[in-house]
Amino acid sequence: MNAAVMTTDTMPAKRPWRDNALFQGWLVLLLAVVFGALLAGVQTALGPTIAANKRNETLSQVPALLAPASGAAATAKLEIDTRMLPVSRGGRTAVYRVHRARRDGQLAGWVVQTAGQGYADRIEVLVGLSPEADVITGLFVLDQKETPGLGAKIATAPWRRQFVGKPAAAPLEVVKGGGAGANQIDAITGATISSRAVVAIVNRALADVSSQLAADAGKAAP
Amino acid sequence: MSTPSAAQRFVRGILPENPVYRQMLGLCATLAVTNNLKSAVTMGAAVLFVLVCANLMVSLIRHWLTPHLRIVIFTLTIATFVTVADRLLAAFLYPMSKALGPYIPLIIVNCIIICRCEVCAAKQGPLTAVADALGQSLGFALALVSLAAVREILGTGMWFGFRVLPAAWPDWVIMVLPPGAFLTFGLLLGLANWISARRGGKEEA
Amino acid sequence: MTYFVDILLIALGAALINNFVFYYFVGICPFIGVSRRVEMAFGMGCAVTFVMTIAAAISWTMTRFVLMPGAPLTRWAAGLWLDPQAAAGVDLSILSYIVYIFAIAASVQFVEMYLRRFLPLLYRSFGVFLPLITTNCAILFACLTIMSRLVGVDDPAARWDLAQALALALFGGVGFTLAIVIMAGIREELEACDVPAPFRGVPIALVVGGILAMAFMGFTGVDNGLKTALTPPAAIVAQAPQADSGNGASTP
Amino acid sequence: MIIWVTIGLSAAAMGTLAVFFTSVLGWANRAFHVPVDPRIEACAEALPGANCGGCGFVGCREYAAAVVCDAEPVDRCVVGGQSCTEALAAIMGVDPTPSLPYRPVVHCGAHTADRLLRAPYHGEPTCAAANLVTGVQGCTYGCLGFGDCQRACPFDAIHVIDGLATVDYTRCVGCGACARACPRNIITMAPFKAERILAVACSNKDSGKDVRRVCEVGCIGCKACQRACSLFTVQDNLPSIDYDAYCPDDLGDAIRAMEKCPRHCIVAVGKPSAKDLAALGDEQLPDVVAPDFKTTVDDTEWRG
Repeated sequence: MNAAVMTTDTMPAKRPWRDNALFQGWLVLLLAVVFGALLAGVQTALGPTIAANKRNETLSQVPALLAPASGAAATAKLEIDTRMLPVSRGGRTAVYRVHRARRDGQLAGWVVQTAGQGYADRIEVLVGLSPEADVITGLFVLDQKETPGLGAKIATAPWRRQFVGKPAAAPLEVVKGGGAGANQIDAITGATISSRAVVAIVNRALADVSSQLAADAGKAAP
Repeated sequence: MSTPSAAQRFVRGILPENPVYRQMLGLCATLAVTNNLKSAVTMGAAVLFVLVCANLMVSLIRHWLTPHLRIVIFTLTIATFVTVADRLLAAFLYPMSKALGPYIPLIIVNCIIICRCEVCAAKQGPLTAVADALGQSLGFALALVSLAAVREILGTGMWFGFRVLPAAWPDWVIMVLPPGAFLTFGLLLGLANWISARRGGKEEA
Repeated sequence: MTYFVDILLIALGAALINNFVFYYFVGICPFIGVSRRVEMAFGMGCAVTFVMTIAAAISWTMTRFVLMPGAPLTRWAAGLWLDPQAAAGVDLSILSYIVYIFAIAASVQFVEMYLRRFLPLLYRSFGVFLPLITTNCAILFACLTIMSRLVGVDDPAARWDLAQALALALFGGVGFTLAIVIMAGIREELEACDVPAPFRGVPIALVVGGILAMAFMGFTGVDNGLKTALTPPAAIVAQAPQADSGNGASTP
Repeated sequence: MIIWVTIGLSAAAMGTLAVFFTSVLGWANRAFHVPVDPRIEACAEALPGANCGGCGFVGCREYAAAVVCDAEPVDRCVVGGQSCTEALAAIMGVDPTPSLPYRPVVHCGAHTADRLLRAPYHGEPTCAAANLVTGVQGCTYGCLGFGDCQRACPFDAIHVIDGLATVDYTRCVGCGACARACPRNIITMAPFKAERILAVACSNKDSGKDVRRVCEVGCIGCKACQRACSLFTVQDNLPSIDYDAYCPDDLGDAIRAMEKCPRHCIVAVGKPSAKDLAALGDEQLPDVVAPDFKTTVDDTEWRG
């Protein structure tokens, strides 16, 4: 590459000493700094509302996923606190986001947020568990990109309702063509991979956390 | 070569120089978000907001643009306004922001905006630039809606979520999938060319 | 072993299964605009792949060390004024879009000047399409996917490192070049075909693109099969689908 | 407090990034500086920038580069006209003498009726495709009449009339698109020293006997024109005109050659002369009837 640096005659260099690169790019510097500051301002202004939206989206599902409370407790307000539960099993550490729901002090149940690889892309689900973390009380699909019309049916209520009441201890299996036994889930016709993916995600999450949650439940119950 | 006035720019933007059907710009967003009408309309609104702000900003600073940093400055301005739009959408219209997902940031590289900045805003005054932005984004929104209407009704038999076709309609799932987008847009483009050729318009696109 | 399988799956996913053009719809403008002749399409593909790899490298480093919430550099810088606990709370992830597009535009401008100086012939054959690469959605999409695998993931083990990011960018570019060259080949044949006048040019190209997209849909799900095939049996028992398997570029 | 730190840090981060990129680009702009002749830039500015191709170049920048680098005549730009020519001449410092206008000449005079051995051809209706098929018509040199030149002309100045490409010199700007489009290369650009010049309306190089078998009006290479006037030189049965020595005012023996030619292959081409216009004076030209609505694309484009 030729070492001689030619004067930039394409740039109308009115004042030669203003020739260095930084000066020509002054507009870019100014814009970059101004926009950086502007966006940071927007972030601090809107940040909390966006975070609230994100949290509400998951928390608004939690009541639906818990076991239906009976009697007086039904109307009491739910307090939900979320914590990250690191789990290491079989040489693999995974972090789960666990929401603990309490109704006026009494443990109402757990909701575990987990995700895994579906047919086409990630599937993010919420699994509701009973206080002793032994029975599944609900399932909600937060985010999925499965094939619309086929795999996307995992988000529909009828299919998800199959999970309610299934025992958490034994791993669930996917069965084709109805006749669902104690721990069997009927696959969606034409979308067996998606159905199997969701069941696998739920199984792994339960296998990872149910023991620890049950222990916590034992400790926490007054 | 007379530089067109604000009104001309506005009118041209919608049909004669429709950014999607005539200039073939912004195809990434056109194909991606038009599997349902709601996201198409929101994308149109987002592009309107960003295009107007970007055109305004660029036309204000057009005298200090240096040739070899021109593109960098345009993209920087557009990226800022898109981030602002994205944050506003996430704060106030969260479900829609989730539906549009990755395609909002792709407005930054939407060819329409950079092209309008280069062609119109960098050369003319703020008023013409804004008029041009309005025209172009309306044209863009029109194209999006036309495509989304066809794809959603064929794919799911619904418009904006309301069932239009009887439930017995076998959903053409392909319409909501990528191949459907290509096919529908190709056919619509052919139709547009045919109509304009029949109406004795100037040469096809 | 599973680390290389992971990289292979990312590469295969980006090139074929989740092909940027046919699955994620990015990079359509050059896909329609440039695919008139095969050599030009191939040249464009290489330029896009090159710029995409540079942009991915820059955006990964920027995201990992500055833009991520609690990124080391930001935490150190904030630590100068705030107490360490608050410093961890400083989050610059909002800057990600500007930083990426800044990196892309600058690298395209750099490549343009480099070509103009050392490869004038290639530069002239690109002509107007070189600046068009900046507005190429594929490159920004690659950066966004990398960001989503760094920021959007709460499980630290599943975060992508530089090698995985570069694998996505490089093979995403290869997938893009593949798509655009196939398209250019078909369109060269189309020139001699008897296409009705309103469909000549872009409309017929889009219809052909639709059929190509259908063909590429055949690849969906292949990476799952490959994943189970390639991961050694021992690992399967211990680890059913990972909390966040790295294969397949997911949208944030 | 944390707000100010966030804003300050983001501004600082963007600032450092901007400094890094601008300095790299600035250095690259200087290090990779390509010595571009400023005159090209100036000429490109002077040209209208419509990239219409009227000057025979792809775009205005190419024409500007040609004017500066390989001394292309400055009055080629059709759209720009006189003002453009003067501007270019001023930049280049040459006097804006109008150079000879180059116009296309079709070296074939045979209409559909004159061509013998024409086979019924239902293939691709373009000259390029028909040219690949042997036996479409007897003469393998002459005009095929499928209108590739007509489609190529951006100024609608050449039409296939009764099977033969005919140039409408009133509209033609001499951009050469038709010459490039013709697969048989029978359209050449000739310098028009006058409104109308003589040209040879044939390109068949076979012997007289073969020509008679395939064409009613083709040149049989009898060399009558060469004997009558020194302008014509006959090589393998086809006369060609030496346009440099061609002077429009003393055409005496060239006119004699034209009359002597038994096949009337030597014709005058160019803008319609006063005589022709007078002849048409009274005839009422039908105005172009635009089809109000065509069910299908016009059939030459799309067969069935």
